[in-house]
Amino acid sequence: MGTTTGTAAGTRDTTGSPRSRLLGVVTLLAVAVLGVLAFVLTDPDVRIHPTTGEEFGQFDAVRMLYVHVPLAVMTYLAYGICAVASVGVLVKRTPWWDVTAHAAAEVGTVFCGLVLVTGSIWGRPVWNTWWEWGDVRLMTTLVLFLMFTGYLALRRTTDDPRRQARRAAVVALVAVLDIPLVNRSVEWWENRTLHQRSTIGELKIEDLTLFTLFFGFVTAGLVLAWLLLHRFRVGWLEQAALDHGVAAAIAERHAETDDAEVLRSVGERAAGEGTSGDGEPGS
Amino acid sequence: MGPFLRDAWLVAERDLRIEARSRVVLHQVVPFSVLVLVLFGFALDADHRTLRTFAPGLFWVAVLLSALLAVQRSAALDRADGTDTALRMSGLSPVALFLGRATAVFVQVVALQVVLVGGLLVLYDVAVEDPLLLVVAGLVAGVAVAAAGTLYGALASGLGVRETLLPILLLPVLAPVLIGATRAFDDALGAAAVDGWSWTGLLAVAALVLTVVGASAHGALVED
Amino acid sequence: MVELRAAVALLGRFPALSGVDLSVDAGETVLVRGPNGAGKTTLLRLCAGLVRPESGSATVLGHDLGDGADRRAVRRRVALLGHGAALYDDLTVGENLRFWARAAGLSSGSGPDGVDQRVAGALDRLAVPERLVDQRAAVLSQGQRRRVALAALVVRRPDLWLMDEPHAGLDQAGRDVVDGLVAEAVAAGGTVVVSSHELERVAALSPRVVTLAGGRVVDGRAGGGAT
Amino acid sequence: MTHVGYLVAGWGIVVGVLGTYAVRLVRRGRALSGRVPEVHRRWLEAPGPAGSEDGRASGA
Repeated sequence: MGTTTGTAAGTRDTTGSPRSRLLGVVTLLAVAVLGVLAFVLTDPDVRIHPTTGEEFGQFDAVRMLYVHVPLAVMTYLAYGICAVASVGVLVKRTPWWDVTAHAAAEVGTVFCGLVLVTGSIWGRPVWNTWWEWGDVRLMTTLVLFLMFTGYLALRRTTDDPRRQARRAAVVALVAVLDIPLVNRSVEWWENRTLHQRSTIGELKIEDLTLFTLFFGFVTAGLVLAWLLLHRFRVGWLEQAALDHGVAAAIAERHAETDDAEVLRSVGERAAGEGTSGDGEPGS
Repeated sequence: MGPFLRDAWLVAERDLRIEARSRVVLHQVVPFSVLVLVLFGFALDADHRTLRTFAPGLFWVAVLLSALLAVQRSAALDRADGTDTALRMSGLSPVALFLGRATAVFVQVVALQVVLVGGLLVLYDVAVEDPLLLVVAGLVAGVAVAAAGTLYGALASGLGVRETLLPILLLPVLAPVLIGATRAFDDALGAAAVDGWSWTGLLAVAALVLTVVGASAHGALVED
Repeated sequence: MVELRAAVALLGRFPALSGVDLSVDAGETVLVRGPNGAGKTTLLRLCAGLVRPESGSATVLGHDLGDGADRRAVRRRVALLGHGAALYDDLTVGENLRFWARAAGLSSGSGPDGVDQRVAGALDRLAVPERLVDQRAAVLSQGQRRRVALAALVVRRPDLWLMDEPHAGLDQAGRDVVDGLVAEAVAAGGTVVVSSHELERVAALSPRVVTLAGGRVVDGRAGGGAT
Repeated sequence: MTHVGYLVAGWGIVVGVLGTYAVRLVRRGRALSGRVPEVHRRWLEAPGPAGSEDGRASGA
């Protein structure tokens, strides 16, 4: 993120704009403040058992949640944007929606991968396992991640751009509609295991803890916004570069065919053979 | 609605007739599914008790893997010799086309299940405790698999890498179907004490959602 | 019937048609020729409503091809003989033809306009031997497939015929049948656009030749003073 | 502080991955910008001709 802030308006070959640079600076500041809040100002989660007097809780592992939970929420937001944009692709059929959907899916998948990794790292000390099969959110997020891995794989295939846009939109919509089913099925499934575990709700909530979590949401939101904006612009440029390529290819095709030569090679018939004026080639 | 169902049946009849003649699913996919059951047996190196416990899950994994092949076969029918172009030129509604293809895939998936249940009875020594639940859950899950499979088969067709892309697209979507159908079979085969009928309800919702989405999205895929 | 103005069509990102102007009237036969890769096939697919015009305007049978619903309407009224025969190998010739006839919305009744009558008539018209009707399409020769493919299109009684290399793979008798078919369609007020390399043959039945190269029409410039 | 290793790993991966991804986006954008005429980069002028600059960032 830092790279944009350093770029002055001198070069215009960039996806940055004055406003996006401001956003970048604010985002970096927010990340720094979040770091201070999460590691310096907040206390570890230590609770005293009412009867035995034993210390328990998540201790310092709770600090992982200040990044994990906001990322998870923003993952769902990004995929939500992707779903809305996918509807736009199918209804409006314009590149704008397609580029937006692709950007949201890619950024969302980066976030989703981080959510899974941070969740796993947090789960190891707290749940005493890297992976908890019975957890609804964990499993749902994993399936979502796998679905959008497929989505991005589809995006990487060479295909007619318009067809690819629609195929990808269908995949995104099916994924999003399937998610409630995944969620519900894992939830029922989990009831079978009745796994005892810590959740956010059981945290010793202090004002500062809550504020830090809230600030985490803001920060993750800013990061998401910055990444989406720039990913969109990259996609937009890719689209423009390809369109530009098409225009160039048309010109090239016109230049490379010597009409007289072609007519000679195909035979003498044809020229002036009653195309009744409608056959006039365009400029 | 009349001509519409007629068109869907026209396509389903075509696909089933082709399968009846070519027997690709019967001669290649069905043996593959039984092979999967056998391989699970080898891999688990298990006695009947273990196999009975895991039978429902292994059954549905075998169904999904075999269904992938059946779906690929179904999608391949309309790629050869310009048939895809001819279908677009025919004016056949994409919804009817989807329902027809899905019906044919459904029949094949159910046939697979029948063979695989036989495999469970013989190879894994399971006992059917609730035949009605087994049949209903199998049929409902079959609808979900056929609907999602047909949609993604059409989606992945025409891509250079379709064979490798289909599983990664299709299998995550079928995750809830796998979970639900396995739980329902747990109950039906007495492998675990769960309420198979409520799981079948979940399967029904999945089947409905996937069929409706598949039918309405199919047009966006086959149109240019 | 067909009215293209600076029509551009893309295959992926490649401008297979780079600005085609072409006008074909009802009852006219047009031969499209040109070197390989000139865009002949894409031109026919554009006219068939299979490919969306990227820019320029394209009207076929009064429908604007820029519009999705119009393209669908065009497809139902046009017969496109492509490179493939569109036959399912495991169905018989009769089953294939009946499938395509019913897919085109023809009623399965046995009256004079029913599928069976029309199929029989089409097979007769293309001189497909009776004994082949109950054979699987897989056993047909290349030329026989071509004839059956044409029969499937005859069944639909299209307003516009688009034939991509219709003579390819056919014997002399088959070529005569195709020529007869074209003449018949034109006589009935239909329009035929044929892409072919075989100039001598088509020249006999086509009063008009259009040359395509580099994705556009390169002849017909007599009035433009290019030559 | 407990669980230092876990925390360093978790936060490190998040910052590292997001930072790398952001840098790659910027680099890709710069490489592409050179190949595309400026008219396509409407974000260079504050008020875009279609006023879609803000809408384009709708994800934000």
